Amino acid sequence: MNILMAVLLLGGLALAAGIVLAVASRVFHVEGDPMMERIDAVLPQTQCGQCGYPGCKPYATAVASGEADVNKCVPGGERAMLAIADLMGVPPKEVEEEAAPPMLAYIREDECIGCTLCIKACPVDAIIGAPKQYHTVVESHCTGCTLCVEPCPVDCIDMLSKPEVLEEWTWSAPGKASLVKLEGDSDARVA
Amino acid sequence: MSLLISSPHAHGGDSIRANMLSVIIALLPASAVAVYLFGWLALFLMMLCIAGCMASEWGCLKLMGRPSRIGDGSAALTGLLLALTLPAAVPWWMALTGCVVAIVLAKQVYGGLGHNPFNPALAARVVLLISFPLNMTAWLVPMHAPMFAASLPLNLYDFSQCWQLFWFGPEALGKGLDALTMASPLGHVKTEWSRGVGAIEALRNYDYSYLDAFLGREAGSLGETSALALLLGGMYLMARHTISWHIPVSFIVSVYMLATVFNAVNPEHFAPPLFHVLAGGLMLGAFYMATDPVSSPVTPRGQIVFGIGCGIITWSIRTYGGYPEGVMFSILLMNCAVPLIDHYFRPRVYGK
Amino acid sequence: MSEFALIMLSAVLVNNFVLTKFLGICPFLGVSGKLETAIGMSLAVLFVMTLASTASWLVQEFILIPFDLMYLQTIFFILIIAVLVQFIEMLIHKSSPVLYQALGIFLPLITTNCAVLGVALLNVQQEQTFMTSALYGFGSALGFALVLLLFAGLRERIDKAPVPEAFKGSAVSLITAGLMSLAFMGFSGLVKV
Amino acid sequence: MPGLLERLGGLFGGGVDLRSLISPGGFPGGVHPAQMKITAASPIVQSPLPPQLILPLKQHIGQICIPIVEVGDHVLRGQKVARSQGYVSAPVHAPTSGTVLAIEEHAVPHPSGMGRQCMIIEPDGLDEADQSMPSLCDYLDEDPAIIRERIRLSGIVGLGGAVFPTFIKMLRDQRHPIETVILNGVECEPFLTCDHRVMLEHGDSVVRGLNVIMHAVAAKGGIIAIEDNKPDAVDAMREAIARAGFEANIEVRVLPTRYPQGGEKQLIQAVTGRQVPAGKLPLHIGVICQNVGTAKAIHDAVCMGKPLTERVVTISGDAVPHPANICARIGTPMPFLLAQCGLRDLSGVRLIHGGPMMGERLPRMNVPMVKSTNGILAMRAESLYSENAQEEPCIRCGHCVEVCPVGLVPNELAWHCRNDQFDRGQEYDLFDCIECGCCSYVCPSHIPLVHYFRYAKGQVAHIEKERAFAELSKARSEARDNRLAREQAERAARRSKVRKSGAAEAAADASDDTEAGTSGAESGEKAS
Repeated sequence: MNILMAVLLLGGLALAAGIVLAVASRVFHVEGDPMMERIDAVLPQTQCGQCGYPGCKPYATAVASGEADVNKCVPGGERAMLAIADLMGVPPKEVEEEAAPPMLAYIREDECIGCTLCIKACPVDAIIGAPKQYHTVVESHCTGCTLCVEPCPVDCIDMLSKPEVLEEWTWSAPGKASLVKLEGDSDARVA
Repeated sequence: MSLLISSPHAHGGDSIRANMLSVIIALLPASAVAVYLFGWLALFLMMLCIAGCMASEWGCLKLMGRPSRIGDGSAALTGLLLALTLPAAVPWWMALTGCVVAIVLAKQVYGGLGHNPFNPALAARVVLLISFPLNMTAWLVPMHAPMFAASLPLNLYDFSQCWQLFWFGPEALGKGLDALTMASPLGHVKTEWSRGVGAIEALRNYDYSYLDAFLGREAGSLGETSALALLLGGMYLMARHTISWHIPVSFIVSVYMLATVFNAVNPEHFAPPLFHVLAGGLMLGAFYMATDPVSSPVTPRGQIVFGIGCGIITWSIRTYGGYPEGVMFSILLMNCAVPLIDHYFRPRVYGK
Repeated sequence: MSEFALIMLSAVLVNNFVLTKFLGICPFLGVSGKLETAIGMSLAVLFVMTLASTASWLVQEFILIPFDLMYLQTIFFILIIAVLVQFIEMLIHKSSPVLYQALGIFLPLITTNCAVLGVALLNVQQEQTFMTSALYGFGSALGFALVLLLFAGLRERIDKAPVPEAFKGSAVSLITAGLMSLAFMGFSGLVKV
Repeated sequence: MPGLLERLGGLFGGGVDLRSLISPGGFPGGVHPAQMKITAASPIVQSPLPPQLILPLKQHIGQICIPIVEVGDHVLRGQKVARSQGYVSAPVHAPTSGTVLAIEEHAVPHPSGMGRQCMIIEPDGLDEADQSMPSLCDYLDEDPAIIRERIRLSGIVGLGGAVFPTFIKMLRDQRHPIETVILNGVECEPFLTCDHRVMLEHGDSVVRGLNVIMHAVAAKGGIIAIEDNKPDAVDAMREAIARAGFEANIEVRVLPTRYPQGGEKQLIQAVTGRQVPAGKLPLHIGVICQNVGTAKAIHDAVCMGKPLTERVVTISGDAVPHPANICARIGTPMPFLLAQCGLRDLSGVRLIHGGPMMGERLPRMNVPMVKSTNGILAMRAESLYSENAQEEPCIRCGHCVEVCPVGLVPNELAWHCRNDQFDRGQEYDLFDCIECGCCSYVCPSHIPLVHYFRYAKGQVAHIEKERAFAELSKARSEARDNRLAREQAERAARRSKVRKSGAAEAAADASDDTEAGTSGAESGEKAS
């Protein structure tokens, strides 16, 4: 009798709780998962495919669903990895590949045959030109993803490192060696 | 290739070493009083603690393969401070344990100088107090204590007696620890309080005198007894700008204010404010422990909050708590809050 | 009135759940990495513990005692707490996505948090009234929150410090908690309840 | 008395002076570095013309200028050789008559040691002036707009070191009438004495220049702020004001010496007692601030028709045998100036562009002096603090908090910057830092705090830029995806139509390639 009472009470309470939770889950239902968007926002959007996915958004989707690791974005480097790991709430993982210094694609125009293959390959429409015309890269749009190099049948696309300019120079962290060469020790006697 | 170097290219010449050194110098008067009161024992204890802390520091850094920082004087300072907070009659191994705890557990584990959240000397003292409550509350009768003027149980200026006591304990002298010790004013008040005797009455039957407390002729830890010596050193530190006035002043003033208010409400029951200010480790704590730069807030407003917090906790523990003295606990407790204080009490930014 | 104040003071400082009863250590270590998360967790715990102590008191008084089911105390309390936590999780998810994000996995973890169950059981043990049990739950949660916030502040600093390799992470955190616990011993005897 | 106090302060604690306790007025914080004004009594000497002048095409904050003369052209002194581009800009003038040898990249005074477009001019030694700009002696009768335009055309920028184009600061805004023009004769940097000497030797020009500014912005009052370590300058300025008869509305304000009192916002607080609200400009509280050197340049431009082609430079430092104040043409190579002061062998010497507190160490020696050059310090490598300092752990002494004139918590801020927590850094008001260097100056642990702040500021800017570029790339990528999808849909629709009508499918296939190519190009052009 006592056992029956206990089972009934516990069962009853559990049932009531279950109903309350079921109703609550209906009332407080939340739409969608903003995680993919948030991950996409921290990716560098080079669309380079070095992560093994065809672009930044597919990679973001894969990470958000837990399919992909957080450390696959090569151009994003450590900063992107940390940001994604933070968003996903998982421990950071070392980025395996070192990001290359920022590059720009450059088409040697006199060699270009105007095949438009590179134009089709460019994920951000940074190459302009018409069939049988020279193509050229819009520098300010090029992400340096190198996707245009492979399709070129005459190998006239070079990846050049981005020129350093004074305006974009920033201080490196204290104690880190920089490329600044100091005069005054070796080549003295200027005047 | 060269290192990129930013301005400024000039420097005021301050250094960690100079800071530590000035605190050690500021502690000289209190150390001298300690030797005056506790003779050779004080000297043994201070030397042991300084050596112990420096050795621990050296060992830790060696073990971790980090460059030695013995020269900056921070370990020596921790040792001296620890010694000054210990009762004169602690066994040598206890003091040494304190040194190891202070340097290893409270400092090097956190990454060494600059990273310890708690004052190492106080952390060590609280570990000792909780591990060895008996020894840590046995106050040796000091030389020149007025009430024992006629019959001192032990001549602390006698080298061989002190040597025996220090290394082999009171048993070596054929005496029990009880025979050599007396109650500190705070301890006495607490005991009487628990028996239902008011503070004024307790002080009366203790033969308490403000002048003795100010000069330091009373029982207590090595360096905490003389408010005068500690004040002198504190003034020196403030004049040298090693510490700012914010923490000591807000600490002492808040204790004083609280005591004044409660003493005014019930003078028989609550101890008078001046007693609180002169008693126990308040001066030592306020000028040398709470101001430990590493474990105290950096902003002036934060320092005031910190000092007031210390004051309130100190008074509360002294008055209501299970322990007779609360300075140590209050500083450690406020040390916990330092990151939050620093975060929430920043100076006003120009134009904001 | 002063009885209530003493209960609060005792629960917050003297008999602090984390530092003197050593309950709720898991979230104490787990959610203290960042101050922001710690604040969120504190709020959640404050909410859950107060509700849990009152709910469990009600269950105790109106189900367990009348039907003489004291031996099912633990399982009943766990049920109640689990439902509460689930409910609150949904509520937060709907109302404050930011807080939801901040709490992450730790909100469901409160379910198995011994502090919450502890406060329910201690209430029964101490034979509190409805009001005092609510107050005790709130006070304990406040104590938890206080210590969690202090600890989170310290951890933010310690996590970036050059801690020796062997002590990195939970080792140094536990040492810090230990030292904090020693400091909190200063409050012992402050309130005799 | 001040000297005694300083020595006393130095005795008591590194760098923190007792005087800040005595005179709590003015701005918060600050330090009292050793003055080292060894050239204070050296009269300004005129530098001879160097064999070559190197004229950077950007010597101001803003857009780089576009050269308007060609290689081989002959130019006259004061002739505009590069026009400004964009609003925030200042044109460049030929410092002397001669031939344009080249327009090429050349090292400029910059901490990076990098180069920038410069015009190299070989002087012909005649120093013929371009007389095309008339003087506006009766400037009080001129419309303020004309005066502003003259100042713009004369290439005048803030000569205190900020090099912000001066005419922009003098724009009149009806909502914010300017009440006071503050002339900054503080010169709080150690070593530097060029403003001091200008006030002593060109006092009349300075006062007249201030009057021009007051007229241009319709300000009623002018204040010349001078620190009390330059009593002779105070006297000189008072006399000049009396000579010009401006006693009624121009006054000299003597301020207790403290670094960084010469900072614009600090000076405004020291003089007016008010702070410029965050995100606002001094003009919003009815004040503008100009350097005394700028005032002189304005006087020369307006009253004498001379564009900015020369300025006074302090050459000092422990490696310089004969420190001096030299008036030199802009573009004069620094080694040429140093040689005049007896320093020819530059081995083991470090050049600092500006004063020791805020000046930049120059990795290159053969760089020209520019409009912002108020001093060139040649220091022995071993005596340069910043090169020999060893960073030690922060002991949280809080001295940096006390001396920060902005009210930051430098130690915490540097900690976040060091750990690359830039959002935390911004939460700790990283961008309010004026890089005055007080924190580094007093730090007992020798932490290069300013360096950390600069690093973090650069990183934040870099990250912002990358984010903006990523946004753009994302938009372009999405546009492309949409276009491809649309084209595919269209093609599919057409195909089915073609199939229905029974026409040949080959035609559609053949046109695929060309279509994609041209449309890609089109959209690319549209977007660019």
